[in-house]
Amino acid sequence: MRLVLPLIVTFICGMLMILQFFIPHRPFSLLGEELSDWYMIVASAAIFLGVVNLVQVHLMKISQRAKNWQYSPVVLLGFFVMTAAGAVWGVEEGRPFDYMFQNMVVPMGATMFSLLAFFVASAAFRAFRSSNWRATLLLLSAFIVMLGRVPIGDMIWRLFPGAASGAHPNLVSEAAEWLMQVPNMAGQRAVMIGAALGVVATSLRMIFGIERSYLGGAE
Amino acid sequence: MREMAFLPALLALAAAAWAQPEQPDSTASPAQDAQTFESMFEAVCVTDAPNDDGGALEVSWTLSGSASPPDSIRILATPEGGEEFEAGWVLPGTDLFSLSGLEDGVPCSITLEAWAGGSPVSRSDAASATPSAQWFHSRRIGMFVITVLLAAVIFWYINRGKSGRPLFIREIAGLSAVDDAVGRATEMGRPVLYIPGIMDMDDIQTIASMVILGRVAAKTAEYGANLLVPNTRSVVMSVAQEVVKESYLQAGRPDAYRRENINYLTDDQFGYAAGVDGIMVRQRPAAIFLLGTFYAESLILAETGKSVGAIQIAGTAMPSQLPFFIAACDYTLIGEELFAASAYLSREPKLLGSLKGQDVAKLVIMLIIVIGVLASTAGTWWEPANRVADLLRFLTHVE
Amino acid sequence: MRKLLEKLDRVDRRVIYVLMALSVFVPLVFRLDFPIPVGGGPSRDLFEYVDSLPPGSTVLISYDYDPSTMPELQPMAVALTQHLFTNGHRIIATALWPQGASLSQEVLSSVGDSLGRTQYSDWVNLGYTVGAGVSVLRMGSSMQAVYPQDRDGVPYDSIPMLRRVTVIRDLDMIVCLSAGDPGIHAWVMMAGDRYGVPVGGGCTAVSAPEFYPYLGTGQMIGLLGGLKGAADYETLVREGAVGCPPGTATPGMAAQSIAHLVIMGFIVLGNITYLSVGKGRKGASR
Amino acid sequence: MNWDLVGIWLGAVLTLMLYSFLYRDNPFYKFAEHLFVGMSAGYWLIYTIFNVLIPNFWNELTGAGDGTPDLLMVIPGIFGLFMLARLVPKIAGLSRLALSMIVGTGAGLGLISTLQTNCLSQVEGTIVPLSGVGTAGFLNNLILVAGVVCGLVYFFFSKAHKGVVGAAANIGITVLMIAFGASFGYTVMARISLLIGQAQFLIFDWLPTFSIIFGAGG
Repeated sequence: MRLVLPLIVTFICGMLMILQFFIPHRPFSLLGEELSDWYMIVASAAIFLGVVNLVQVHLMKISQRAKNWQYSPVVLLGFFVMTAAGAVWGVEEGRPFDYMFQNMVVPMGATMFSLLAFFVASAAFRAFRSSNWRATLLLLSAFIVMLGRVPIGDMIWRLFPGAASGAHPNLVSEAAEWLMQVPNMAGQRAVMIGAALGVVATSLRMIFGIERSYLGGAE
Repeated sequence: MREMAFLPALLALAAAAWAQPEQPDSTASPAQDAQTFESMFEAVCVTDAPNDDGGALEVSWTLSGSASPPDSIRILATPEGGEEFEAGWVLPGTDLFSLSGLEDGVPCSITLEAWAGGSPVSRSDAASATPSAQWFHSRRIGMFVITVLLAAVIFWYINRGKSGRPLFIREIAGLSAVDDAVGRATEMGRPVLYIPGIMDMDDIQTIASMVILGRVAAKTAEYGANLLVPNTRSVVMSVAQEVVKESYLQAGRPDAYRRENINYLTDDQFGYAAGVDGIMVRQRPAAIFLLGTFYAESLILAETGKSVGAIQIAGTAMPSQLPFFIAACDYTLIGEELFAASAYLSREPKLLGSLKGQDVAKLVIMLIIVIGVLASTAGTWWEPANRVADLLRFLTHVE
Repeated sequence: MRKLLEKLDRVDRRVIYVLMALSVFVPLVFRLDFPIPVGGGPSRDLFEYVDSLPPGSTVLISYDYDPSTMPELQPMAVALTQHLFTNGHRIIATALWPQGASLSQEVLSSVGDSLGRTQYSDWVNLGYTVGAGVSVLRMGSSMQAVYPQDRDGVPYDSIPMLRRVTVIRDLDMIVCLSAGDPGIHAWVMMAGDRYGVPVGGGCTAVSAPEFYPYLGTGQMIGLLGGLKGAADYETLVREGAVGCPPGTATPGMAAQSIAHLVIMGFIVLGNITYLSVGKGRKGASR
Repeated sequence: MNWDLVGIWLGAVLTLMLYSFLYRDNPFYKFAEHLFVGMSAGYWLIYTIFNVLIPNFWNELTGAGDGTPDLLMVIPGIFGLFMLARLVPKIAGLSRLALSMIVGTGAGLGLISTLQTNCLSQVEGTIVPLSGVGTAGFLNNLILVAGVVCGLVYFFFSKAHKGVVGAAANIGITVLMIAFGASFGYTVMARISLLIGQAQFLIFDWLPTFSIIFGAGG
């Protein structure tokens, strides 16, 4: 019994969002817009759950002296300092909250993001072991596109005899552009269309209550 | 915010001043200038705004080429039984103006006034129409037909699945590896790490990931492996806790469920990546699942997972991240395979039926493409074939 | 020779990391430079469309990224803003990512001051709105509903340049600088497809392939892909208008080219060692 | 106290602490990681309150924004409380209502926008003539159409990839691999430019400050 009401709410919200796309008439378009505002607010309200969990988990880690518990105070300190600064002095530029964000959180984010340059290199070295012909194809098209996207690619091509004067002086970048325009588009489209059908099927199963494990009530 | 208070006052002043020159200069007598700008407006037509929720009209007009273009055009509206009001100002360049906030069913007549040098110089004859709300969006019929068709196919096969007829499903390498991945983790006494992607519960890939988490949790409960699920969204954390608790209940191991292993890290994409990397190098999981929506952090997680020697099963419908998962993970579910996972792992008749329905839907899409291509190819020398291609393009075109 | 290949095959990840770090830091420290040929393609399409805008157009630039993707997207914002201001257009800045609001403020005030453009008459910063595609959808029916006030709290309807922009269709063009979601998908789906406003975009090189299909179907009129797209646009803008300060994307391209070649070297090396040493050993299945 | 200088040093030290992860897990990385998790969680909490809950919910409800209290806002308010009911074990069941609202709205909006933009527009764009577009056009369109159709065949689940279906699926996965290779190649550049961004910060912003601090004496 405890699942019927939530499933009804899912059905109503799902059908409303679908119908408001096809029916512009007054109740639907208005309700469609209101619902899309409300769901944002509810999803945002949930952040309190997250931060409470974060604090609980780290307090527990400290009390139980779990492995690496010495770093839990750093999490709690960072969290409360940021939250207090934001609540007391506001979020405008130049205030402590924004200062700490610009000078600590932003550089750390950029650094984690830039780790990818290292990981892409190690992935390129190890992973593309052409253990089968498809991986070789992936590797080849990656190689051509990489060469084509940088000035050096065409420079190398022009070193070949007669290449510079031939019909295609920039053969490498043109090949890269062709790989992006045709095969890449075909592949992306196949994945997008396939995934879209997967989304349609999954959405319908959720809206009509066929898939309900997300409510924790496996039937 | 307090010191910003004076700004609106300053601006209100500027706005009022800005509006000032627009006021008609009553002393100028419009009569004698009128003839030089005779009927500047041609083909003035007013229609009810299509496909809207009512109360709106669309006015379109063309300026006759001969007269010199006016400075601006003023639109006046007089609803039946109401008095005239100024609906808006447009520059001569625009030739379409939509007017809203009117009453449905009440005819309203529109006249256009051309202004030059701060005074009205020409006035069009009135055209009128009645605003009304449409019950159906005329330009989305094609999509409506296809949506109903796809839904019908999927539900039909779900019911057929329920009737117990066995449905074949091809082998998906990544999913059949789930068992031995969890088994390996249990033998080595190392945890299983499940990463549900970084988007919220409104994202369908995250919903699909939660369903798969349920199946994986059932296995870790059965094998007795330790399951870690770090989250970057609070709603996803609560759903994950519910789903895992239910799976442990179903497997008869409610005692093994540890709520603190399904925790929230941070909403920040790279804060989350840093936190999960820390979990990987310290807890050294033997099996890692990366299923859901991923962005740039995909390779940060997959490469670190590789460095701790874990079996990695990834899956996403994000085309930009698939190459990285293919490069760094042992198995990768590509696009739709992520959505097929719940049916594949549970083998429930309803879900297998829905999968069959997706296949038939793909067949429908492929037929539309093939017929469309053949028709438009034939169309280049045999005209009627083009109409078939245009019909298919209309069906798939959505405003 | 075989011994060397075997050692290479088991090379430690950290050696690769050190080589990568050197290949980026060295060119920067010694300030190496390469010429940038701007061929046809999405970068030039965007430039030509912006160039062909009728005088006095109003363009909306949406800053849908955060500081971690600034190296690629901020130079695009600067070059675009220079181009629009020198052609006498008006700019409305919005942001579907929270930090986008302060990033847009930086660009608009610095470029605006250098070219003598003033706030509220030539540009306005409407700041951040939650709701991604849904907010864009709402702008279709009323911009003011989504932005009751601009970033500094000034009410929407008291801003002179916004007098004629009530709905999204009143805009002449939208350029979305996107680092992911919400971003170009939302603007194409909700503004381009639904309301027919021409949508151009700039994105990180990683998400560029995702948007190529939109270029194919005409749902997008141009796209700047990654640092190369930014360098392309910078070069094109500087060709057109004299006196534009040099951008930051171009010097970065030199370091990019070298690091790029080092990675390609890894791919080739990785496979040579694998083929010669690991003939017997079956590689990881796909 | 020159706050800009302190700011640059804070950023640079934390950057180096995180980069130490490339060598191996160490106390510096652990410190920076935990600090990053805590501070960014605090940042997003404050930002969500100031940028979502206050302007879109509280101002609307109490009419502080444009003066007209919108009582309809009580509904999301109630659902928000349902979500927070998870904190109280006794009434945690109420949170299912909030969950179902989020999932329902997301599923409905997801279905429509994905079907429109990721499926139908792409199908419409694939209906292209094979003749009358020149040999290059013919070849490109043929590869495009064949790639999309065979790619879809690869995603068939209810048929074994054998015989004709197997051949088409093989062509499909091949096109997919070329596409993934192309986007990998295209993406590698982006990753490097991020490292360039951080390198420029360390070289051009941080290193010069050494002369200010240590060079001041000389």
